[in-house]
Parts: sequence; structure tokens; C-alpha cells
Amino acid sequence: MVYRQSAGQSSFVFADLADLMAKATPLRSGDRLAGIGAGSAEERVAAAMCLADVPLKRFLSEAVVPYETDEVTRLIVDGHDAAAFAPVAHLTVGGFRDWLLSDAAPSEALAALAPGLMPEMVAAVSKLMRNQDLVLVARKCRVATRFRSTIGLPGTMAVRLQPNHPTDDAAGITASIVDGLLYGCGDAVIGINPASDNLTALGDLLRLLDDVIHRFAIPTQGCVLTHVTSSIALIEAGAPVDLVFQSIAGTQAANRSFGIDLAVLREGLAAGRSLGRGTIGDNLMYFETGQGSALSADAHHGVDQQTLEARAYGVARAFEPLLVNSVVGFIGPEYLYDGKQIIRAGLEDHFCGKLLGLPLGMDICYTNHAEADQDDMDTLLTLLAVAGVAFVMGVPGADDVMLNYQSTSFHDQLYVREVVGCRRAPEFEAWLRQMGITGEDGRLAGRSGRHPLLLGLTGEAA
Amino acid sequence: MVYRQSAGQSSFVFADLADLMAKATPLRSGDRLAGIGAGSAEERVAAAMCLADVPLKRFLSEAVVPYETDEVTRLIVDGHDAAAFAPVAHLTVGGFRDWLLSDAAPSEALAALAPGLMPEMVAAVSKLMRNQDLVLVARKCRVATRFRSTIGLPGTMAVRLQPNHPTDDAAGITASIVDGLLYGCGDAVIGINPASDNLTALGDLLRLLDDVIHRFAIPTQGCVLTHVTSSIALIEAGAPVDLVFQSIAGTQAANRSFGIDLAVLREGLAAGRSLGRGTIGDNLMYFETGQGSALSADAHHGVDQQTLEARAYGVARAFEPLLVNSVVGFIGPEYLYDGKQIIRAGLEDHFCGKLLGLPLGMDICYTNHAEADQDDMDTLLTLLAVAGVAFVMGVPGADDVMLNYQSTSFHDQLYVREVVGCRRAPEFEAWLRQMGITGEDGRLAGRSGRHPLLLGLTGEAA
Amino acid sequence: MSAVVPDPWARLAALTPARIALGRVGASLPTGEALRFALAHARARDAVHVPLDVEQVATAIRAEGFQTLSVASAAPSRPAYLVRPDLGRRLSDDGRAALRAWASSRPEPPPAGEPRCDLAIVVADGLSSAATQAHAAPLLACLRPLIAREGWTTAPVVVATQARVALGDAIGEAMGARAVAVLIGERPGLSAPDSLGVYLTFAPRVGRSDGERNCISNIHGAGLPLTTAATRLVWLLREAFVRRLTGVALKDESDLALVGAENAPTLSRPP
Amino acid sequence: MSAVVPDPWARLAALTPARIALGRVGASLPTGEALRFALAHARARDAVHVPLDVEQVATAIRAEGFQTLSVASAAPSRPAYLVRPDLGRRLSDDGRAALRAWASSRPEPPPAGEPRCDLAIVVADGLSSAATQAHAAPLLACLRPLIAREGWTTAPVVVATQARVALGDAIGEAMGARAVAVLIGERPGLSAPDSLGVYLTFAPRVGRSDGERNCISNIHGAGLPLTTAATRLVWLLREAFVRRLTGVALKDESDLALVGAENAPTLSRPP
Ligand code: B12
Ligand code: B12
Repeated sequence: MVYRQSAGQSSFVFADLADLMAKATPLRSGDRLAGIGAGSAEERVAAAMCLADVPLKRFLSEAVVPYETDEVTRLIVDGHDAAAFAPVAHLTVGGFRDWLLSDAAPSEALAALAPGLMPEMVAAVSKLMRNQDLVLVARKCRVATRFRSTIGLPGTMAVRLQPNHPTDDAAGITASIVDGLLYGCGDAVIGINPASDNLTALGDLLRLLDDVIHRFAIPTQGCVLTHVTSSIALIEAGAPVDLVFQSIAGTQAANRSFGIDLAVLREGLAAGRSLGRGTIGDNLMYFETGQGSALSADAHHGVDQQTLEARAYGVARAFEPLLVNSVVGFIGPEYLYDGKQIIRAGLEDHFCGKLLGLPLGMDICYTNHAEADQDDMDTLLTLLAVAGVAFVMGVPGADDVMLNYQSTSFHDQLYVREVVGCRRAPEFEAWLRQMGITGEDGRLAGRSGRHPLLLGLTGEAA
Repeated sequence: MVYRQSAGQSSFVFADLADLMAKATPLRSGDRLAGIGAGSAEERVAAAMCLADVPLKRFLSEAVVPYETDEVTRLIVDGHDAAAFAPVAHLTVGGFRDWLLSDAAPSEALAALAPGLMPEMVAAVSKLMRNQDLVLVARKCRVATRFRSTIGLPGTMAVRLQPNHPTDDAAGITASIVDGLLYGCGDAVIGINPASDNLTALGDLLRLLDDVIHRFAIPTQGCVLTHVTSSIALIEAGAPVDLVFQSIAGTQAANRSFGIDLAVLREGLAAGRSLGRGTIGDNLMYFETGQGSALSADAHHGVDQQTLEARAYGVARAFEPLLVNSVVGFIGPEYLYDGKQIIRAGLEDHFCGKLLGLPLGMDICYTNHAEADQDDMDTLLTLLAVAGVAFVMGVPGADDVMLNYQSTSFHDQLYVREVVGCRRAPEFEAWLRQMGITGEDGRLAGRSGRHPLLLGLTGEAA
Repeated sequence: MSAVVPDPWARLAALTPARIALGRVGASLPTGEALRFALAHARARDAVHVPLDVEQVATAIRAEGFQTLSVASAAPSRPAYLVRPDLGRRLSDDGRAALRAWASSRPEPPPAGEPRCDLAIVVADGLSSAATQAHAAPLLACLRPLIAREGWTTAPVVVATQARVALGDAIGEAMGARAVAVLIGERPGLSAPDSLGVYLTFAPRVGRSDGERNCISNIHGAGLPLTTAATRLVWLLREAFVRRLTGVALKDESDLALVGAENAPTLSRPP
Repeated sequence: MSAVVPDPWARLAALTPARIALGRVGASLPTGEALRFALAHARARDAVHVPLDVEQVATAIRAEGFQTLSVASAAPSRPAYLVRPDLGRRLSDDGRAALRAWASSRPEPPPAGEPRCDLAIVVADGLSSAATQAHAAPLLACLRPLIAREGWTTAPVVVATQARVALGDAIGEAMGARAVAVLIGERPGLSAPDSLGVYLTFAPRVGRSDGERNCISNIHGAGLPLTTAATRLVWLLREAFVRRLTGVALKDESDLALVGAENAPTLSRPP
């Protein structure tokens, strides 16, 4: 369907819903790279005005990626819950924004609504929202998930401890894990990106994690962030897999470029569940996403990268994940050019994921080829903590020495707990206290060179 | 004194303290305009490293603007409180940053330290701080001031109600005041920027404010933001002046270009105090500042704009002001180019002012010739609320129809109270409840078209 | 059934161009308002970049019986103008030559230091060419009879592009004027993209500070009427010539009314 | 007496290049660390922009007994390269012509569809020319005897600038290679500005997806040793030729060890 909007003297035409949504998106380099962004600031606003008048129901009939050829579209459309959708079924996108911000939409109403929302609706409304709107509404969304710790409770923010090493060296990784635990990190997951793709090496890493977690009865889970097919192979070979990881994207073709489809994700979930390793819940998928991945794989169908990102969340929620995070500034400046675009995208991704009912965390990060720096990360971290982000990354000194980018550090999480007051996952909070790592107030306690973690894991006393 | 720093293979020389500080400043257009910023990112870091090693004591002996020819320098140097300085007298700038962030520096210690700090020391340490550091330390600083309401109590954020009108029309201004009060704004001050410089018109505006405030017994103060010499003339002519306003800058020459000097500020303070209009305190000066004003007046002495801004706070604190705010993005892109620079400068200004013991608020704003938008303002507002900003502006719909720029709106303050939880000045909070404008929880109550403010001030019922 | 909580004082909005009585959704701005604001912002940003149509404005000024001259500042482009105010305060080489040519063409050169004329008038684009385009010539039309009545001599009106306020100092000095009035486009706002300001400086010369000028601001359709602006300017100019200064020491009392007079404004209007 | 609270496990820092045991001031990073980080960031940003010294690297590769050819991608400049990965995946016109010239110069052209050689090798700047400059030729030196042992034929090594991984598809296809190995500079990190990655693609042709490649990453001084990288690459290549594919279906089991074996890593090291 063609959409038209006049704004003052000028008038604008948009070829279809995908075009309209792309033009309504705040400026970013990826949409420009794809040649689908608005040509001027005025066109962008006109598109937003036009989009504001589109009924939410329209999204049920006009798919941005064809139903026939895309299994992600089929997953979204076939899984739509019309009853849950009912409370907002009469609204336009603009009216939906008003409703979300209003007192008519408390936490419970938003939770009940989630299954009734399509990712495209959520993406559309986010395009009409200012940063403050994205914070305010996301903050109202509550999504809790469980494996051995509880992620996403109100007032909490968990941390993924990310102890990567350029050669996957066991001692080096263990050193980072100890450092992170003693800084109070790791309640979301202890998650290693393996440098190598070698199955033996991956199995070794899994056993390392399993040993640490069980030796100290840490209420958390481990993950080796390898390809889902490798995790399946490892499970079959008897390796101790807690979480099954996979990068996912918002179209079938982009997922194919990642070497996956929905069937293999289902297989991964089933394989993970077969081990029954969760203690307080069985949410065990861990997904990463990020604006630009579909375009990078030449699989974007002329749809803007933020809408496709929301569709990736549409994929994620079918698998009841424990953790989902966007790697917002990770992919590069060709998709998000600078700090401003990264901050905006981070808030959008968090909002969209939460509204769709996911335990959304964020890899608040940038690369050295982007126009961004630590100040931008401080800004986004603070905003997301206010917005109630489920978890963030904890990378030693913010410098990932294997993936070669900068994320948030063990210190950063201390900062944000200090100024925003967010607490850790309750099980982990208790464990830290019990281990004498934190005091009653949740702050780090005095440190001893003879802490059991130091002695037990590294055999080193200071 | 010449400063040297090597960083790896490269080595750098800095002509003097002013040069060193300019080179250590995060990139901004004003310092580039002045031709004093670092030439490369590496030089900037080298300067920061060198500055980190400068003893704080050095600032007592090396003035960035000559003592002999600049009364601001004399005010700062002569007013330095060596006893208050003692706890940090042994530190370098880098060590001072560590100290500020540490547990050794709680709120009370920072308050006691303020008179011992020179603006240049504070500017220097801010250059070594990331955005998160600026938030964390500012949050610990508590500065409360009083006239008819209390500004700056922990956990509160006040709002200046800014009801400007292009022709200073009484009915138009009153309409904006009513709108603002019914949105719960005005505890910092009801402050009009007059379009005109006409003394009669200014007197009329003062009487308008006086009438509103007294008729409804609003625990707040009024201000017409005209030149201090005009306020003095008006006081002499018997006009009801609560606060005496003036724009100030960080050098004698820049102040002269504003048509002021310290003597006339003293005269203004004395004139204001002579009226004895405060009920709970006699802080009555209101100052505005902003990075770039000295350079704009060609009165910067080769000193970077952020250091000069801190010196303006050095001027302000000599007059025990009720309110001080930077107009951070107001002056234009030649000084702060885009949202990123505005956000950084806003956090710096707030930090420096607070550390120097001032009740620092912020005009979180931008102009239409800068590369910034509402998203950047949402970001800065949220950050500053977390950092404990004393007050922000409340401009109807964020659009100042006389000054022609965008600031924060009545809605924006509602947003930030919602997500950060900051409350209003206690006296004003009580008044709002009593007037039925807010409920017990501080949120806006249901509105009636027959509210006494509407009937009494505008004679209009809906 | 919308989620918008309206403000039951919508009628007050007629009293001011300010954005009041917008209503709210929870703590936030309703979608309609948010979008209107965004559109105004997109347009105000564009307005900064629209170049002044020098020919059109010069023709209009000549139609009011003034001579004109055009100069450019030293800022080579609009982007340069925005980040280099120093260049916007300096004359381009061509501009300086044009003013020198005008000065040397004058019949009897006065003794050094003596003013060649009473008033130099600069019509400058500033940050809003729309303001200059719309209001400069009409304001000059209001001024013309008043200037004539005072018997002041004027230099040709200088139409200046990429100009800052202080460019008037260089122009006034080059023209040997007793005072200079700069009519300049103020930064465009969301609601007033065409607001004109007038800055008056006695004895203009390069290096004058803003403390030595007077300002009349917000001249536009919804702002200060042209006639009032013209009256104020002439009042200030008359005082400036008498007291031999402009700036903070010169207060606008053009209405001659006394401060503290009994006629306090009525705050309530009959319903 | 410093405000820094040290972490009493400083000795662990020797086990990893990761920034651990940094100590803290309150909740924050001590000044010294914060500045070291900032310096590393300034340098890593510069590293992205250092151009590859093509002559130097080509000479070094020839010294290892390979022929070389140089091509550029369609990205005209470094800034363009950064925001236009599509251009970095396409050959420039000159590059395409150079490869065509090489192909047509080959003695007996094979029947259409038949590979001209077993392996095409691309040495690409990617995001870190420093990585390529430092490690490409030495890695080729390790590979040479292994390739010879396998009896694989190779095309001249193509040195490619402003190149993305997928440029290898175009090159491998133009050269008619059974597989292509792209040695490419990975994004520079704060601690590893010179990390090399190798991407292997069976039956390269324009349009291959990343799911159809294998990757060996983090080859640098503190990372994967060159010899291990070379062994893995040859193992993968051998398997690829046997199974006629690369990508997710081909798992690296180059060490031939069994998953789930008894030798779990020892977590504690003797003090
Ligand atoms: C950027 C990046 C990504 C981005 C790529 C998108 C983009 N447009 O850049 C995203 C986030 C999408 C991504 C996804 C994945 N990645 Co990746 N990625 C990287 C990273 C950080 C940098 C790569 C780089 O600098 N390339 C050089 C530039 C110049 O080339 P380019 O043409 O711009 O980049 C292309 C390749 O990097 C390729 N690519 C990216 N990752 C992978 C992974 C594999 C196995 C392959 C074959 C290709 C590939 O995608 C880019 C676009 O075509 C490296 C780590 C590192 N230090 O190098 C890991 C890395 C290459 N990725 C890795 C993995 C495992 C994955 C995933 C398989 C994870 C998962 N379980 O799904 C997925 C899927 C990859 C796929 N098959 O498409 C591993 C590979 C391990 C190995 N030895 O095989 C690495 C080494 C990191 C790690 N250890 O976890 N990745
Ligand atoms: C920007 C601005 C400032 C900036 C100027 C710095 C800068 N580099 O731009 C700052 C914040 C420093 C400032 C300060 C003041 N300003 Co002012 N400012 C403005 C504003 C918003 C825009 C001006 C503009 O667009 N100029 C056009 C551009 C193209 O010219 P420019 O060469 O770049 O700008 C120069 C002039 O604007 C000049 N300037 C700025 N303000 C004033 C005020 C006076 C009285 C004079 C003579 C000159 C002057 O400074 C600039 C640099 O030289 C106007 C409001 C408006 N809507 O116009 C008020 C306005 C002009 N300022 C006003 C006032 C009162 C002041 C102060 C006197 C307040 C005080 N009590 O201290 C001070 C001191 C000014 C001085 N004597 O130097 C009033 C003037 C009222 C009147 N009719 O006289 C106005 C109309 C706003 C208001 N109503 O409050 N101001």
C-alpha cells in the first residue's frame, strides 16, 4: 500500500509500510548505506506523522518481509495472540505511543500485552518516541527469567562476566573470572567467547566453567558462545552445557548467513533442556542480536535495520531465553556511526525487546573504527540503568582482548549501582555476601589476598 | 612554566599551565576556534597524563590569567582558604581525582573542601574525568540555598518557570505562568527574560510576578533577568525585586563586555538585600554562565573555555547566590558543536559548580544552528538528574518563543521525576499539594478548569 | 478514547505563542504535539541555511529611498560562518575595498576623526535571512521620516552577508559614522523563524564590546511592531548623540514613563 | 597515601593480557589506569587509518617464494571503506582487469567450471594494516612447506587493499580457485592492534555467505601462534576438499582429540 503525507507546503509519498518505516527512522549510517533512509529531516518527520496515523491492525495484513518466503515472518504472524492484542487493537501507532506512556499502561498491562504485539508494531512506535519515552516505557516493563539465578526483577541489573582470552587459555580465563567475581560480577552468566572453533577446546572451556560454578556453588550459569550447532555437538558428546548461545537476526536469509534456521534453534533448545541443569528455571537460550546484521548479510529486504532488529526479538521470544542482548555498537560504524547513533539504538533495542516480553540486556559497546568513546558508554549505561536494563557486560577494564572492542567493565557496574541503586540478582547477591565479597550494603568489602576464590581457583596467594 | 610529557615514542611540550589545560580538554569547537585545543587525540591524552602529575599546589603559584590585570584572578587567589585546602594540599591533579571518587570523600568532606578549591583546580581535575566520574562526584556534593524556598536538598530538583513572551505581554506571560504552576513548576524561581530593555516595562513585569507570588502565597521567588544595573535602578525606583540577575564570565575583560565588574555585582547584592524580601534565607543573586562567552568577547587570554567557565563560578560564589546555571547549549555551535559536546560540557559545568560549593542548575538546551536535538536533551536531563542537579528550566513545550532556542519543558521535569524520583523543593511541594495541583505522591492530580489559579490569574474558566 | 489528558485551559493558548495547554499522556507530551515540534525543528534548522537574497532586499531598500551597498564578511561559507564568528565580524577584502571606494568618493572629506555622517545602517543576514528579508526594508520605511525629522545624515545602507553584529563596527568605522545600527536576523526559533534584532553602537570602531551597544530585539509579526521598534531606535539614537555613548549606561526610557508609577498592570482580564 | 584500593591478586595479571587487578577508587577506575586506557584508545583509532605498505608486504611474500599481484577494492578511500562495506567487498575496475589478465595469461585454460588451481590466497588490509604487515608473510612462510607437502597448486598471492572478507569470493572466483583463504587484519583492539584473521571459503563465488566459511582468528604475538594457525588452516582445507564444503557444517577437529575426553583442564596451578 502507498502512504502519503503532506506537511505544510511539501507532500511526501511512501511506497509501502517498509518504506514508510525506514523513512521515519532517526538518522543512522546503516539505513543510509542501504539507501532507504529519509532524504531530509522534513521527510523524516513527515514519515513519522504518516506512520503515527497507521492503525496497528495494518501490521497484521501488510508484512514488511514476505510471509511466503521468510520463516521469521511466518513465526511472527502465526504466533500472534489476538486476544492479548485486543486492548490496543483499535489504536493507531501514534495512539499506541500515547497509551504506552499513559497511566492506563502499568507494568501488568504491558506484560499481558506482549504476546499480542508484533515486532514491527513495536519498532514502528519506537520511531515516534524520544529517548525519554524509550526510557520511561521500558522502565515499566518487567520480564523475569530463571536458570540458576533470577534475571530481570524490578530494581535489579545483572552482569555477564566476559573473561575472554585470545588463545582461550584456561589459566588466563580463570584469572579474569576470579577478578570479575571479586568485583561482584557474573550473576547473568559467566560467558566466554571462544577464540577458537575447535570442539576439543570448546569442551575444555565448558568443563572449566562447570568446575568453577560447582566448586563454589555460585548461583549462576556458564556459557561458551559458540555456534548452536557446535553446542549441540558438544551436548551430544556429554559436555556440561548450561546455556545454548546463538547470534540471531531478523530475516530467514540473514539467519541462513549465520548458518542457522528456526529448526536448528529448536534443536538447540531441546538439547539444552535434555540436560536439566537449571535449578530454579529452565530458560536456557542466550541470544545476541544487533542492528545491521541483516544488511551486512545482504538480507534486509529494504527494511530498516531497527525494524529487523525487533524481528530478531520476535525470533528470540519463541525460545523462552534466559538472556537476550543487542551488541549495539559492536558491528561497526557502517551501521551506527557515532556515539549518538549508538545511544539511540541502544535505547530503542532495549525498549523493543522489553515490550516484546524479553529479558533484554545490552552490550554497551563500540569499536575503534567508530566515532565513540567511553563518555558515550557512560551515558548509555546510565540511561539504560534508569530504564531498567536486565543485564550488561562485565569485561575486565572494558577492553575485550579477544573480540577487540570496548564494552562495560567491572568498575562500570559498580558505578551505576552506586548512582542508580540497582541491585544484583537476589541469589547471587546473597552468595556474594556469604563469600564476604560484598558487605550488607552490597558494596565491595575489604579484599584479602587469601580469599577462597583466589586460593581455590588460582592457587595463588598474594 | 613549561610542561613536558612523553607517551610511548612521541613526546610533547606544553608552554604553560593554560596551554596544558587547553590541550587536555575533551574536543570542542570553541577551543578549536580559539586555536588552543590539542592537535591530535594522542596529544590530548599526553596533556591529560602530564596534567595528572601537576601538584594542586602549583595552581596557587601559576595563574592562568594574570593577577595584576584581572580582578577575577585576584578574587580567586585572595579568597583562597588554605585551611580548607589542607586535606588535599599534598595531592596531584590525578591523585585529587582518585581522592574525589574514593570513600574518603563523602558529602561532608566535599562541602568542607569547597572554599579551599580554586576554579582552575576543579577545571583541571574535571578534564581527567569521564562522564561517569562527573556524575558520581557531583552526586555527592550537597549545596542548599534559601530565599523563600530551599534549593539543592538531597533528592530534590527544582524548576525555574520561564514564561517568556516576545513582547513581554502581561496576559501572555501570565498564561505561561499558570500553565507552568499547574504542571508543578516554579520552585526555583519564576524568571522572565524580558524582550525589552525598557525600564517601565521591566517594572511592570516585576509587579506582575510579585502579585502572582503574593496573591497565592507561593513559596518561591520572582526574577526579571535584566542587566544588574537595570535591577539596581529598579530597586532604587521602588520596584519589588526578589532576585538580582546577571550573566557573568570568567575574566575581567569578558565581564566588562557584559557591562559589569565585581563592584557593580556587589552593588546589586547590597541593593537586593536592602529590600529584605527573603523569608527563609537571603541568597538572592541569580547568575547565568556558559562556556564560550569569554572567547566570544575576545577576552579569553588563551585559556580554554571550560576553565574560564569554572572561573565564572569563582565569581559567583563570592555573592552567595540562590541560583547559578550554565546555559550550556545556548550560545551556539561555535563553542559546543553538537549533542555530544553539549552533554559533556553540561556534566563538566555541573560538576565544577557543585564542587566549588554552588547550587548549580542547568539550562539543558540547544539552538537550531547546532547539531543537536531533543534526544540529546533527554539524555543530558536524565544524566544530570542522576547527578543531582539543583534545578533545570521549565519552558512551555521546550520552545522559548522569545529567546529562540529549545530548553527543557514542564513535561520533561515530570518525566525525570518519574524515572529518577527526584522531588520538588519541600516548601513548594507542600504548596502544590495544598493547592490540589499534585496528589500525595507528588504526581499531578486531576485537573479542573475552575482551579483558583485559573480563575484568579486569568479570569478564565474553561 | 484517547490516552491524552487534556489541560482545561486551552483558551489561554490564544494569549501567547508559547506552547501551553498541550495536555499530557502520563508524564509525557502527546504524540501530536511531539510531532509538530519535530517538524518545527526540522524547518528551523533549514531556515539557518537559507541564503539572503541580496538583490531582492537591496531593491526593496532602494525603493524606500535609500542608497545601498553590499558587502560580505570574511566567512567564506555558511558552515564556516556557523563555527567561525570571528570571520563573521571581519569584512572580506572585497567588502573593505567597496567601503573604501565609497568613502573616497565622498565630495569633501572631513578632517581626520570627524564623522562623515550621523548614521550608518547595516542590514545583515545574521542567523535568519528570513527575518532580514521580511522586516528590514519595512523597518527602514518606518525609520525614514523619523530620521528626516531629526535631520540626521545617513550613509548608504550596507547589505551584509554572513554577518555578525560586530561587523557593524568595521562598517561604521570605515564609513566614518557617528553611530551604526545593525539590523540582523536573530537565531531562528521554532515559533519565530524570522525575528529581527537591532543593535546600536555609538562611535563604532573595531574592538567595541557588547556592553557598549544597545539592543532592540524580537521584531517580527508576533513580536515587537515595526513602528515601536523605530520609535525606540530613534529615542536611543537621540540620547546616544547627547550623552555620547551607548551600552549599559544608556537605559531605554523611550516611553518617558516613570518607574514605580501607579499604573500596575492588571493581571486578570474580564472573562 | 593514595586513595587507590589495590586488588591483592596482581600476580594473576601475568596470566592474561586482559586488564585485571586494576584496583579501584571507590567504585571507579584509578586515574593511572583511566589514562592508560585513553592512550590505548587514541592509538587504536589511529591504527585503523594507517595504510598498508603494499610494496613492503608484497616483497616479503615474494621472498617466501610466492608470486604476488595487487588489487584494490571498489572503496575509494579509508573513510569510504569504513562506511561502505559493500564497496570493500567488490573489486575495483583495475583490480578486476588485473585478475582477468592473469587468468588469460595461464598456459592451458581448463574447461569451463573446472578450477584453475587448488588455492587462492588473499592478503588483505581489513581494519588493521599493522596485522597484515606483521603477520601475513610469516604465516605464508609457515604454510608454504605444508602446501607443498599436500601438493596443492596455488595462484599468485593477491595483496588487496580496502578489502573486506568477502572480497576473497570475487578474487577466488576470478582466479578459478577450488578454495580461497583470506588473511585479513581484524579490527584493532586496545591491547591487540595487530590481530590477523584467516577466513576460508570452499568454491568461492560472489554471493557466498559467512555461514559458508570457516574462520581462524586472533593470530598475533599474544594470540594464536603462526604454526598452529597454519596447521589448522591446512587441516580445514584438507577436510574442505574431501567434503566439498566449508562453513558451519565443517567443525574444526584439527587436533583429532575427542570431545568429552578425560583430560579436563586443571584449574589450579601450583603456587
Ligand atoms: C564483527 C564480528 C561479527 C559480526 C559480523 C557482522 C559484520 N558486519 O561485521 C557479527 C556480530 C554479526 C558476528 C557474528 C558471528 N560471529 Co563474529 N566476529 C566479529 C569480529 C569481532 C570481528 C571480525 C573482523 O574484524 N573482521 C575483519 C573485517 C575487516 O572483515 P569484514 O569483512 O568486515 O567482516 C566479516 C567477517 O568478520 C564475518 N564474520 C564475522 N564473524 C564471523 C564468524 C565466522 C565463523 C565467519 C566464518 C565469518 C564471520 O562477518 C563480517 C561480514 O561479512 C570477530 C573477532 C575478531 N577479533 O576478529 C568475531 C568472530 C570472527 N566471530 C565469531 C563467531 C563465532 C561468530 C558467530 C558464529 C557467533 C554465533 N554463534 O552465531 C556469528 C555468526 C557469524 C556468521 N557465520 O556470519 C568468532 C569465530 C570463531 C572461529 N574461529 O570460528 C570470532 C573470531 C569471535 C569469537 N571468538 O567469538 N561476528
Ligand atoms: C546569544 C545571546 C546572548 C549570548 C551572547 C554570546 C554569543 N556569542 O552569542 C550571551 C548568553 C552571552 C548573552 C548575554 C547577554 N544578553 Co543576550 N541574547 C542572545 C540571544 C539569544 C541571541 C542573539 C542573536 O541571535 N544575535 C544575532 C547573531 C547573528 O549575532 P551575533 O553577532 O552572533 O550575536 C551577538 C549579539 O547577540 C550580542 N548580544 C547578545 N546579547 C546581547 C545583549 C545586549 C544588550 C547587547 C547589546 C548585545 C548582545 O552578543 C553576540 C556576540 O557579540 C538574544 C535573544 C534573541 N532572540 O535575539 C539575547 C538578547 C539579545 N540578550 C539580552 C540580554 C539582556 C543579555 C544580557 C545583558 C543579560 C544580562 N543581564 O547580563 C547579557 C549580556 C550581553 C552583553 N552585553 O554582552 C537581551 C537584550 C534585551 C534588550 N532589548 O536589550 C536579549 C534580547 C534576550 C533577552 N531578552 O533577555 N546573550
